[in-house]
Amino acid sequence: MWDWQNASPLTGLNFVAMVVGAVVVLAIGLGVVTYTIYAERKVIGWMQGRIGPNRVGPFGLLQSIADIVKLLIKEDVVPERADRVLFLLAPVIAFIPSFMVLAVIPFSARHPFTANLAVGALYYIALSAITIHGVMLGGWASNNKYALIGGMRSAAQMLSYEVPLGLSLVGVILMAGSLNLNDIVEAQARSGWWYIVPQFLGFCVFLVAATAELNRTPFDLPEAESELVAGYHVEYTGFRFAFFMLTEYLYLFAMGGLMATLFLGGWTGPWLPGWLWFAIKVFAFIFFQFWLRATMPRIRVDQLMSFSWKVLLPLALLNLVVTAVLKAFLS
Amino acid sequence: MSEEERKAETTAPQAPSAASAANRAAGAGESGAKAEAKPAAAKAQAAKAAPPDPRVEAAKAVAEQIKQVLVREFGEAAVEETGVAHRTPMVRVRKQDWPKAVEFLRTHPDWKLNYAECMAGTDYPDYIEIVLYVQSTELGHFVCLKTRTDRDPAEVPSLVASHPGLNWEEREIYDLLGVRFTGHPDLRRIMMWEGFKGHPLRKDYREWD
Amino acid sequence: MAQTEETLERLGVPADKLEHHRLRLDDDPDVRTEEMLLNVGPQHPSTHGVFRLLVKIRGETILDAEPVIGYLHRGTEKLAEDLQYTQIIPYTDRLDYLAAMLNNYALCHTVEEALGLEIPERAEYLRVIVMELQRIASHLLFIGTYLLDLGAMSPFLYVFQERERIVQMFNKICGARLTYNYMRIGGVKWDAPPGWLDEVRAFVPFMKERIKMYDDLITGNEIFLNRTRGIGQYDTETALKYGLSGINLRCTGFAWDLRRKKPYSIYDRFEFDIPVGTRGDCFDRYYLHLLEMQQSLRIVEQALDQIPDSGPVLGKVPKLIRVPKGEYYSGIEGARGELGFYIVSDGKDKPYRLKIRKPSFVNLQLLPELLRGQNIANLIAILGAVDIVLGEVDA
Amino acid sequence: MDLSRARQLPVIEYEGFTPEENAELRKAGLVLAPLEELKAWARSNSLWPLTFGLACCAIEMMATGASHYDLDRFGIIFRASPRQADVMIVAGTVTKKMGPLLRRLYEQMAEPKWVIAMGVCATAGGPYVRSYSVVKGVDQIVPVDVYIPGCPPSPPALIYGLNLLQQKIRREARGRRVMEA
Repeated sequence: MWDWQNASPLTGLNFVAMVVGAVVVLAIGLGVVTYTIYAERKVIGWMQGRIGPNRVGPFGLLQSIADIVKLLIKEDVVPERADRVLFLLAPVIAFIPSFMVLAVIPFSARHPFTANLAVGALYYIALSAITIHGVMLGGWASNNKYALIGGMRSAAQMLSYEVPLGLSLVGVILMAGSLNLNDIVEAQARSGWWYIVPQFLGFCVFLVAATAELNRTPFDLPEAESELVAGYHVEYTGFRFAFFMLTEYLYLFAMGGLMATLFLGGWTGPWLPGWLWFAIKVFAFIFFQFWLRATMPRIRVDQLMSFSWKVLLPLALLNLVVTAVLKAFLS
Repeated sequence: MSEEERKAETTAPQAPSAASAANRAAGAGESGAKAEAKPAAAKAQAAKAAPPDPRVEAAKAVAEQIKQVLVREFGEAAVEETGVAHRTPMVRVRKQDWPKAVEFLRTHPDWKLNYAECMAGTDYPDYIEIVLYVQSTELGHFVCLKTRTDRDPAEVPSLVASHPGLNWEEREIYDLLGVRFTGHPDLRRIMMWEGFKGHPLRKDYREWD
Repeated sequence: MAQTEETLERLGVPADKLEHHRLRLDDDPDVRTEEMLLNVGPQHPSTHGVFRLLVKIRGETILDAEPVIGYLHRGTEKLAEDLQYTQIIPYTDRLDYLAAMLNNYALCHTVEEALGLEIPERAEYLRVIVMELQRIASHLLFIGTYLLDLGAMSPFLYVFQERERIVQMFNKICGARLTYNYMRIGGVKWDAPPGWLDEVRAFVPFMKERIKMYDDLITGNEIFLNRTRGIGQYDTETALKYGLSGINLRCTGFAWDLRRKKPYSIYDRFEFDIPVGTRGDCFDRYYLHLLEMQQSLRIVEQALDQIPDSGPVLGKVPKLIRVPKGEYYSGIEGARGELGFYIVSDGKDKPYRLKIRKPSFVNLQLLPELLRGQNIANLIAILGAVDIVLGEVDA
Repeated sequence: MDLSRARQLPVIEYEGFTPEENAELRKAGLVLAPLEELKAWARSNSLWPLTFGLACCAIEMMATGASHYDLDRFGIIFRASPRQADVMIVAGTVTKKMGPLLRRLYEQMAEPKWVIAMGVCATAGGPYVRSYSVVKGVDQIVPVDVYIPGCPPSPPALIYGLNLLQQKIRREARGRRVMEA
């Protein structure tokens, strides 16, 4: 691991390297999002006996690009009675943290772009919580009842699933003895097994909570089309709407990365290069989300809350206690 | 919910054999209706043979019976006319007794006309007629009840108290024919907007004037 | 906006008069409580058309609900007064546009009853086959849209595959995909083209398999059960009081099917069951749709076996149909309940008055009762299960 | 390049500029014309219709979007919110009661926006033209780009109509006024 972050003093060259690193990660993020959307349409189309985009570019590969360009040049409408400042600010608040969390995801064993943060897992959880504010403010500032309900639902849902999500990470952190995501990967490599095996319960809790956290089916209540028209972003047009979509799909990628790092051994794996292993694991997660979307109906809002507090939270706590006890006795 | 329990529940209404469906029907208090249905079918076959339609004759007889019942309850003037509407017994009730008569027939143990199937209003040159087809789900009677009102002002007492399902039908008749149903809980236009001029289903309605 | 008002004035619609509804917030305007009016529709993905539902909610509980309809009121009944009987048939297509064949039949049946016409055997069988196929197509769409309302995307897309097959078959027999105008007074317009009946025969086992697939995919889903079990429950007495019919009545356990109770056409020649529900909740209503499709397939199978190989398909009907003076009502079991036509004739070739007994219109009235006191999360589940078609509600 | 050929080239109007600015811009057309075409390419390939079913035609619209015909092939996905929609497919009879709401929905959509009148009811009132409650053609309320005849139009007809709209967007970007297909 090339810990250029700790290089001191901060030289001009180092700074340029940092900026380049950030831009590269940004570009990767954008590229992944673009083709995740394309893949979603193709994969779900395939599951539903359709074809999916195939006219724009070869195999429809340029479809998402056309969508993005169109959204960028679309009129930017701010509703008359909306809270103008917050309305304009909300997508930004939602969107910035989604890129910032990518900073700690270790994409491969040797690449210079990961902040080797000692509190990586905590950083991820803390930053992703900021997005909720953007979503909620957007819903509120729109001055639209559907958006408001969507925003409130989103806040309630994300807050209640943040708790089991955070607790499910603690088991892994206990086992690895570090909050640093790089260290967690290396601890898995050393111990000889991926933490999905000893932490299976934690993994299940994580998977469910992550799905809810991402507002994906069956937990896609904040943007439930059949109930709330489009949810918290019902009043957003053009590129502001695009920002919300971007946020959503970036988190999908980031959450996949987090899952791969914590439970599936990150970049480690035989034969193939590390970045490919990482990509495979991330896309397995993303594919799983597509699959869920094509299969599941939507859960009801009160059932959603009780599921989090009555089922997931006790399970996460149980997992935590068992891990702690085993760790104490075995070591 | 356990797996077996759920399976048991989901397969319960499947009713694989005709027998079980029949049992279910019988369970819902349907035996009376069945007994009625058989002679009706027999009558239908007989109808094809004889020119003076016995079905019409039978319907006339039923209408007379209803008249007897109503006259006993509400007096001679309550029933204005009896006859047949195609093959359905028809009884025309005086406007004032309209809701009482419908409610009476709904609860009367011999008739139990509890299921309002169709309500319609028709604009005739000098009166408006309200028609109600009622069915007895238990006894199998099917009767056409009528009442008449002047065209202007058109006013009929409402039936919503005994048949809540006629709420919208009455609103529709009010909207399109301009019959005011007194005692209706929520008499507003239903198809057109408030402030729409005229009642389209009246024969003298002209869109452009 | 000025342009809008101008346009509307020309159309005779005053913009301010359109907001007519009964529900008001009865709060003190100075004291802000949590009461809120939520306007669902007329343009909303789950209202299945231009249906508007106004809900008053306090927190998450629905205090009151008011359906506002008439956004698709096209004045069919008035138009029919100026049309010959045969000319009305296309308008019936557009009432319940998901079950156009059944509407066609309901009108033809009423007129035929009035005239006392004999229908050729082959025509009767063809009618039954297309009607039952139509019922399947309509129920399929219910299942798709209901699941879409509940958030599952795929069933909606799956059902269109089978529906497409049915629609293609209808296209072959009458040349239209949605509005068929296939039936005529006294029979049907076209005989089945060669090979058509075999196509239907091949469709039956395919459809059976697909019904099983839907059963596997949807019925056991825990989330689906949680959202529909015990939701929107009512009993037989309420249902009868409100005049409900079709699946909305049968889900309460009351076996009321006009195909059995007042046999019309040749339904007395077929063996089929009337599936009934046990609890009268949304799940029963959903499940009865699946079961009825099975029964419809049974009828189609039997009809295919019994249908005469040849023969006329249109009976002896006068060129100009004049219905004798009098009034006529007859109802059939439509896809959504009792679909009836009430005709007043003054002996001319046009009806003096034509009234349609619209099952969706009647079934919809119970909705406010069902919603009152419910959690707002159940709104869509209850609304979807009523199974309305706005073309029919508004007529 | 010879001058007569240059005269045959279309005159390009750029969005949101005065005629004088347009004349200036046309001189720099070498740069901007491809940009216009790029915009048109993006817009035409990402037409998101509003989920706006009015009557019978809505069923055929749904059928077009569903598995057998699959509008997603063309990048067309239905959006429920008018703010995020580009094209409004008026599928069905517009009644006078619905007219103002339709207009409001149209006004809620963000520019650039298009309208397709699907079926004869939306085009001119169709079979209900003599009814007291029906608007005789949606073009009385909103400007219409493509009319699709049929009652209801079959899914291939709708796809054809959408393709025509795509062509129209692209041609207009090249500075041609499109009046007919």
